[in-house]
Formats: sequence, structure tokens, C-alpha cells
Amino acid sequence: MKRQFPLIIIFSCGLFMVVQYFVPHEKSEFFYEFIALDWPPIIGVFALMLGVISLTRVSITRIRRKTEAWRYSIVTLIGLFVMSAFGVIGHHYPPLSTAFDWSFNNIMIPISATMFSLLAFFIASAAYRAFRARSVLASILLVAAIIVMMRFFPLGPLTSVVGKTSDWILNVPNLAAKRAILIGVGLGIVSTAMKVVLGIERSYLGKD
Amino acid sequence: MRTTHCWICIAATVFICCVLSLSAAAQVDEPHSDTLIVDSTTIIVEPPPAPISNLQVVDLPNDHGHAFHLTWNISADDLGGRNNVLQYRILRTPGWAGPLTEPQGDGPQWRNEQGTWWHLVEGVWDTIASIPAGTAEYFNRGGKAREGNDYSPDDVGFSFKILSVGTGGAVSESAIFGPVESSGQWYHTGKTWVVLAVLIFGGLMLTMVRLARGGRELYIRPLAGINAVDEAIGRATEMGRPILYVLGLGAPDEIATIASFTILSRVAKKVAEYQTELIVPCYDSIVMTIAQETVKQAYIDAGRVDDYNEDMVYFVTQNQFAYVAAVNGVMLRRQTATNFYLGVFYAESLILAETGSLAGSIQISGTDRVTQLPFFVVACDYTLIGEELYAASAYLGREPILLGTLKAQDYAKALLLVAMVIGVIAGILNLGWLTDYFALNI
Amino acid sequence: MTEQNSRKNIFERMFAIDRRWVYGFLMLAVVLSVIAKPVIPIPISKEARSIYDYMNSLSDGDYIHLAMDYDPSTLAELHPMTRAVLKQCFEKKIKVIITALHQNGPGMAAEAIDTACQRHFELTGYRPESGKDWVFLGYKPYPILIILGMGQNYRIPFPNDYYNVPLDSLPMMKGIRNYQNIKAVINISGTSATDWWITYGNGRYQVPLAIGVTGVMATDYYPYLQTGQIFGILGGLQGAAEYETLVGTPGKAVEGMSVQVVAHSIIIIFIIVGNIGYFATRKKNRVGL
Amino acid sequence: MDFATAIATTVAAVLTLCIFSFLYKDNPFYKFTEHLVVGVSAGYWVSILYVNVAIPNIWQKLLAGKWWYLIPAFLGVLMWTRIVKRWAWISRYPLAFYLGIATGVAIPLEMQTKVLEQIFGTVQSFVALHNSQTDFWAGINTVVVVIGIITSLVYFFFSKEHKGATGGIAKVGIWTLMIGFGASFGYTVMARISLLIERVQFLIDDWLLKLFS
Repeated sequence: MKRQFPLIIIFSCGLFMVVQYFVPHEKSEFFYEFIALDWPPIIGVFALMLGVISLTRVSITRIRRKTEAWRYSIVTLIGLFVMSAFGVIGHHYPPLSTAFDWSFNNIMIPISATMFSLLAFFIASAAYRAFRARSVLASILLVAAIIVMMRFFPLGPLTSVVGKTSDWILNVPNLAAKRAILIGVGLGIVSTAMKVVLGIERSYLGKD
Repeated sequence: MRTTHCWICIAATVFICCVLSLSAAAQVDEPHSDTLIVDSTTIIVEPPPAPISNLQVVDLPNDHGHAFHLTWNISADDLGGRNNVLQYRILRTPGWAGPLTEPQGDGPQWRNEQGTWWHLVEGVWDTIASIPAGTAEYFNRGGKAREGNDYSPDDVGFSFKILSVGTGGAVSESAIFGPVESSGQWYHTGKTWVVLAVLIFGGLMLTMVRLARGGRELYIRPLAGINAVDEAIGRATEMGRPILYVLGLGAPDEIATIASFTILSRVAKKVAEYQTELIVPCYDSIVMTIAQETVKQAYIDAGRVDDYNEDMVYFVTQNQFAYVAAVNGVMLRRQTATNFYLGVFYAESLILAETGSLAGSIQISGTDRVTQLPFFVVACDYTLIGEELYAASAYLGREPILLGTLKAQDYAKALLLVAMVIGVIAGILNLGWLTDYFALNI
Repeated sequence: MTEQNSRKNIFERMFAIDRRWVYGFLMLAVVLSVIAKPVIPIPISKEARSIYDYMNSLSDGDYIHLAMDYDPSTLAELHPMTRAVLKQCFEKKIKVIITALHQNGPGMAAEAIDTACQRHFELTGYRPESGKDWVFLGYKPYPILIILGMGQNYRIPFPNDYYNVPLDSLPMMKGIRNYQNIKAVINISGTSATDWWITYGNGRYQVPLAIGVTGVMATDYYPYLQTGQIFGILGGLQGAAEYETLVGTPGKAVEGMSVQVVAHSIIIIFIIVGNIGYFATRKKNRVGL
Repeated sequence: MDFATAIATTVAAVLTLCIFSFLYKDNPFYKFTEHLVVGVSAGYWVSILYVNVAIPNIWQKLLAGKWWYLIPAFLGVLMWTRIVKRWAWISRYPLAFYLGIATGVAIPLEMQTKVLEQIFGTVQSFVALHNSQTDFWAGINTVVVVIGIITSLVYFFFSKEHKGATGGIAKVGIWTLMIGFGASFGYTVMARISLLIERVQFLIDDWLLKLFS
């Protein structure tokens, strides 16, 4: 009941989806269209809400236990509830949806857009102090990288030479390397999926 | 008096009938009105283009039905001759006629969601498409839902003809082709390679996992990185400085994280033997719990359970940059001799590697995130690239599922390699009959 | 310790400086070049041109699907692509079906569409209308199943559009069932959504696919280009700048590329100087391993 | 710039600067904005799920009399049993349903697109050479690509030790891989800097210049 049935469900759903791929007939499309593709997003609404619930729970625990930086958890909670209120109530009471859009455009966009721009600085610093041609392999990598980085530089007569070399790098050795990696990744995904469907891999079910 | 009534009634009936039939024509037979206009405007300004020839219609193969594939040779006056073809109009019969207010006749008919009736009529030509000149192929794909206005039933004989519409409006008709029936297929013949590949690979995997579980010795080549691990621990002992092990930002069920646990167990065992200090800061609390178990077990195996200290493995924070800042602090403060970064890494990879290289630590890294590998390669002393991480873990841990999967993938790669070499040789020699097999026709 | 210090050569001392100096240097360079706005010519790659040519070969009233699967964190690279593609569609009167399968994306996508419509209005005096010239479907969870669902029928995952108008009541969606009715999918993404479009959109339904991705991802998709699984790549800010140039409205991406030249030069110089220092230092105290 | 826009842009700019302050060191301003965005994005997600999924895909369908949509909704509610440890096993049912579908659909398609089409594409690139007028270098490049793929695949082959001929082949393979990584490296640098440029463009063009003009 606790383990066997879920494994049976996974196996039968998985097997159906594999077989359906090879069977174009209309009759095979009923389950595919009306259940397999239609229901999971609905389940997803509830499943994804779990993330929000767990965020709330963690924040409240932090505040209650007054752990380090607990005050910031209050900020998270306020952000969460004010934003959801704007959105959910705003749907039924349009004036609030302006506040929702405002918060999205002026709080969420600038912060998310800036967060990863910090990496530009980290790359510059690492370029100076850590990216070393410490072996033949690292040297090949760095030379290829520098050529690719210079591909759009206005270098006068050299522009087309650098451009062509970097095109060659992208379309020949890069293609070969990435295709070899891709084949490995593909086999990896297929084997993981097979293990799940066949019930060899069960860690996602958790412990009893 | 009575006669007047009679006349009024007749006039009203005629009027209503006219309105109804006109509105019906306007609603449904829009395409037909096109053909009608064409017929009525055959005031010859210029002669019509030559008709198309060799119209062929087949049921579209490998589909769910409701579709036909049309091919033909374009008109002699298209892209040549008088060059006066404007478009091709594709006509089909029988058509579904309607909407009607009530069922009519004995033929097949149904009622749609709006409550109107449709029925099948022989001899009514429906214009199903108008396509630009120069085209020699058309897919007539109908809907499968009976309620839809584009419904095209299976197992009903349809005939087709194509009108070549000239620039002056004159048309010429092709010969009629048909009838043909559409139907769905139970097996997609273009996907046979995929069936074979899935079956072969699945079989390989089941066999290998079973063999590994049965304790069969499966060979995996030693990886240079594993020797580097031992050397690095030795060096840390000589210098009397601690070892840092970072498990990455991955969830506990990701393969890279699982692989990292196996390597951690090996490192912890060596560390216990050499009596060096180990620091494992964690990003995820569940990862931390598993890591604690792993390290403790390693100390027990090494017979040094007394040296084990819970604080070696600790949770930092689940926040990318804050986590990195904390780990950087540890590296600089404790002057770690060796840093291991094995698992799932994102943008933080280069920040970690930079700080470690500044602190003068030996760094061994490994991840399956391809985008982070370049940074590890240029900033670390040894890097396990992608699958090498899994291989290292399978080599050290001999965990049957991991080992069996790795072996199965290896054999699959070997098969693919052989197939590719055969295909390439056939390609170089231009052996069409052989290279034709190296394609999916989906 | 003092003895050690005196033996430090110039490079060792240079690397010992605080990293904040490096940060400041980069920031200064970027700020100055953003203010100065130099202009560099943008060479057009064949990966970008093939997308432009394909779109240009479409006729009035053809449909394309623009999948904006990114969130604000990668907007710098991807927004200019979206704007350029939308501009081309509106000019060519190509009808656009838009989805945003990243949970933080739909608001941003809606805003981008609005801006594109406004620009088109300023240029031509006509404002492209929702439901007539474009339709924005918005977000649903589990992108893989949504991509597959749209391959069967757009109405399975999206009974309504983003503004909660039923799809069947939109004039543009009349007769549009699935990918068979559209000419191409242009996927602009900063996540694995690109892989899903290739595997599930193109792999299962053979819909012609082109991608616009962040620089981090760009090089990984060249194998698919050669097999024909995708017909074009816009890679990062450079790809965006190329497309802006192609559609004839150089904007933020083209401006950004000249700043890139400055920043890239700095990083290349850093790598070279750093390595000279590394080799100079290494000769002096060679340690094994 | 009107007053409301000025306020809005200033808020955005200040938050941007708060994040940049991390470069100096981890500080309360950075922590504040960081925690704020975690909350706000979660809240945004709640609204999107409610307005864009719950209403059209569940509520309106139920209102239209399609009662069977109660089944997936019920399965969804079962996911919430995870919150209570004792009932957590119930959530395995909806999870199994979803996982079965998602993994099942992946098996043939991943095999097709990432494995078979790649091998076939390599072979077909040679066929294409015969069918079209290509120059000498295109032919050479096609051969180089194949050599690169074969050698890289051999590098990731773990059943044979890298000694002798295998070792030599694997070495060519790892060189190919390194050139590929070099290309990624170059593009990644561009990507990271793009984000910074956009932010600086925002701070200077959209905020400072407009505020003081």
C-alpha cells in the first residue's frame, strides 16, 4: 500500500507513455491528451504551493527561535504575503493589480537582474588571480577562450581572421566535444528514467 | 380577403426561405461562393493556365488519421510557359454540409455543440485550401473532434481535384483523384530505430545492474583523479593543515551529489587514518545529515571513532552567495591545505576556486555541470569532468546500481561508436543503400 | 616572515592586492564606456542570419510561436532578442503566439509585448492587438507536459489566454490547433526550457525550432544546429545585437557590445598578466604535485 | 520624468545598489534585498498559480460542469499530506502519477533527440558532402568533427585503461573537449558582463540622466 502501489502506478504510467510514443493511432491519444497532459499541471498547482508553505514554515521557525539573522526572515514573510495579496486580491479587485505590477517591475526585476551581475566582478577577479595555464589542457582551454572572446573585436585587418577562427572553434571542435557530452547526457537521462520506471531507483519515494 | 392572406403567406414564406438560404450560404459555403464567383466570372480576359498534372493523394502515413498528403506536378504555366498561375485551389468531396436546423436524409450526420446539424453530402466540392503558385505538395489535416468545424472523418472516401487559378481569374481543372480514405496507424514505422535503441539499452542496463548486484567483478579503469586524492591528503598531513570538502549546491538525490558522498567516504577514511582535520560545510540540511553519517561511518571503518567530531560537518545557509562567502572565510582563516569541490556547482564555482588558489591550497574539483567545468579546469589542480565524477564514485564505492548503469552506458557508447564508424565509412564511400539506414523518418 | 616578504617579486605583490581594487577597476571601465557610448560594427553570424531569413520568407498571416522562457535574472541578454523578434513579426504581419513557461517570467513578458506594441504604434500608427495580431498565453507549471500538450492542441494546457479570455473567442486562434498550424517556434530562454523544446517540441512534433539563449548556454547547442533539429541560434548579447542590427533597430544590445569590447579586453589582459606572473613566480619556487 | 516614475526608478536603483554593496562585503543592505526578493518571488508565484492556473484550469472547468477535474484537484491536495510526517506516504500516489508520466515520456524522446539523431546527423553530414558542391575545407572539417566525436567518446569510456593506442586517442579527445570548454568559457564571460552592462545602463541612462534632466 505504501510502496507497492506507487511503484505500480509509476510503472504503468511510464510504460503507457513509452508505448504511446510509437503508436500514432487516435485511440492511444485519449489517455495521453485528456489525462497525461492535462492533469499534472493541475496537480502541479498544489505541489508547487508546497514550496511556498515550506518557505513560510522555515521563516516562522527562524523568527520563533530567534536564530541568527531572524529579522530578515520577517522581510521574506512580508514580501511573500504582500505580493500574494496584491496578486490574488488584485485579480478580483483590479486597482490592487497596479500595486502588483509596480512591485514586480520595481522590486523583483531590479533585484533579480542585479544578483547575477555580481558574477561579472567575480570573473574579472578570478581572471586576474586564478585562471592559470597550469597544464597543457588548461593552456588549450585558455587559448581557445581568448580567441572566442575576441571574436567581435574591431581589430582592423585581423577582424576576419579572428572571426573565422572562432567560427571554426564553435562549429568544429566545440561541436564535436558537445556532441560527445550530449550523447553521454542523453544515455544518462534515459538510464535514470528507466530506473525510475522499472522501480530500480526508489530514493524519490523517501523512507517509510 | 382570403386570397390576400394567401398571397401574403406565400410572399412571406418565399421571403423567409430566401433569407434563410442566403444566410446559410453565407455562413457555410463561403468557400463555395469562391468557386461560384470563379464560374460566373469566366469572362475570358486571358486564357486559363494549363491544369496541374499527376495529382496523387494518399492517406498520410504514421499519423492518427484525419489527414491526406497531396502531391502533383505544377502547371506548365507555373514558373514557365505563360507564367500566369496565381494560386492553386484544392477541392475535396464529399463534404460535411451544414449547419442545418434539423437532420436531413439518411447519410451520416451529427449535431455540434451549438446545436446545429451537419451531414455528409456527395458531389459537393469543398475548397479546403488556396495555396500560392509554385507549390507541389499539400497536407490536408482535418480535426479529429466531431464537434469541430474542421472535422475530417476517417474511413470515408474523399475525392480531390485542384484548380489552377490564373492571374486573370480564369481557372482550369485537374483530373479528379480518388476516392481515398484516411486512417490512423497502430505503429509508427519511422521510429523503429528508437524502439530498438530503447530495448537494447534497457536490456543492457537490467543485465549489468543484476550482474553488479550478484557481486560480479565489473572492471572500471582507475582515474588519475583518484590518485591525486590520496596525494593531496598526504600533503595536508605533512603541512598539518585541514582539508575542506564542499559537496556543492545539489539536492541529496542528484547523481552528482550521491557520487560525491561516496568520494567523501573515501576521503574521510584516509583523513581518519592520517589524523588530519576535515571540514565539511553544507548548503542543504538533508545533505548535511547524510554527510555526517558518511563521515562517521568512515571513521568507524578506519577504527578511529574517538576522533570523530560532529562539528566537522555543519550546515551553513541555503543561500548561494552567502554560502560562498562563508566557505571563503573558512579557507582564508584556516589556511586549508587541500580543497575538494565535488558535486553540483553553479556560478559559485569560480569564486570558490579563486579563493582556494589564492590561499595556496591544492584543489580537486568535479561536477557534471558542463558550464562550470571550464572554470574548474583553469583554477584547480585536478578536475573530474562530467561522467568521470560518476565513474570515480562507482570505482571507489562499487555500489551496484551506479556501477551497473555506468557499465551499461559504456557498452551502449561502444555500440554507438561502432555504428557511427560504419555509417561514416559508408558516407565517405557514398553507399546510399547503407547510409539510408542512418536516418529517422519521423 | 620579513625575509619572505622581501623575496616577494612584483607579481606576488600584485596578486596580494585586495580584490576590491579589481572590482572597482572593472566597474569604472564599464561606467565610462556606457557614458561614452562608442559604436562598433556588429558582424552577423550565419546562425543569426538563418533565423532572420527564415522569418523574412514567411508571408502575411503566417503564425509563429514565441516562447519566452526566462526570468528577470537573464533579461539583460534576452529582452533585446524578444524585442527585435517581435518587431520583425509586427512589421511582417506575422501573427505571434507567446508563452512564458518560467514561473517568474509572465509579468515581464506581458510588459515586453506591451512595449513592442507601443513602439510599433509610434512607428506606424497602428497598435497590434491582443487576439488579432498576437496572443499571450502565459504560464502553466511543468513545462515539458505543456510543450507536449500544445503539440496536441493549444487548448489543452491553455483554455484561456493570460488575460483570462477563452482561446476560442480570439479571432486569431480560430483554426489554430497545434504546431502543425504554425511555421516555427522561436524559443528565447535562459533555462533548460531550450532542451525541452528541442526534445519534446521538435523531437516529438517536428516543429521547426530556433533558439535565442544566454551566452552561458550558447555553445552547447551547436550539435543540434548541424543535425537540423534547430535552424538558428542567437547566442547571448552578441546574438541579440546581431538580430537588432538585422531588423534595423540597433538598441541596448548593440550599445552593450561596444562596452563588451572594453570589458573583454580588461579580462583578457588580466588573464595574460596573471599568467605571466604565475610563470615568473613558479620558476622561482617550483613545488611538485 | 514625472514624480511617480521618478520614485519607482529610484526604488529600483537603490535596490540595485544594495545588491552591489555585497562586493564590498556581506552587509545588512544586501541581506535585506536578498531576503526581500525571496519573499516577493514566492508571492509572485502564488499569484501566478492562482490567477493563471487555478482559475482557468480548475475553477472555470468545474463551473462548466466538467466534474472530473475534481480528480486531479484531489490528487493535488494529496500532495499536501507531505506536511504531516505520519501521512507523508499518501503524497507518493500523485507523485508516482506525475513521475511515471514525466519519466515515461522522456525515455524514447531523449534517446531519439540526444543520442540517435546526433549519431545519424554525423553520418548524414558525409552524405551531404556528396550531394552538394562543397569546398575542400568543408570536407576536412567534417572529418575533423568525426575524429573529435570519436576521441571524446573514447575519453568517456571507462571499461578500458587509457594506455597505448586508447591512451593516445583519449588524449586527442580531451584536447577536443578543452577547446569546447574554452568556447563555453568565452561565451560565459560575455554572459556575465552583459548582466552588469544592463544594470549600469539602467543606473546611468534610465535613472541618473533622466532624474537630473
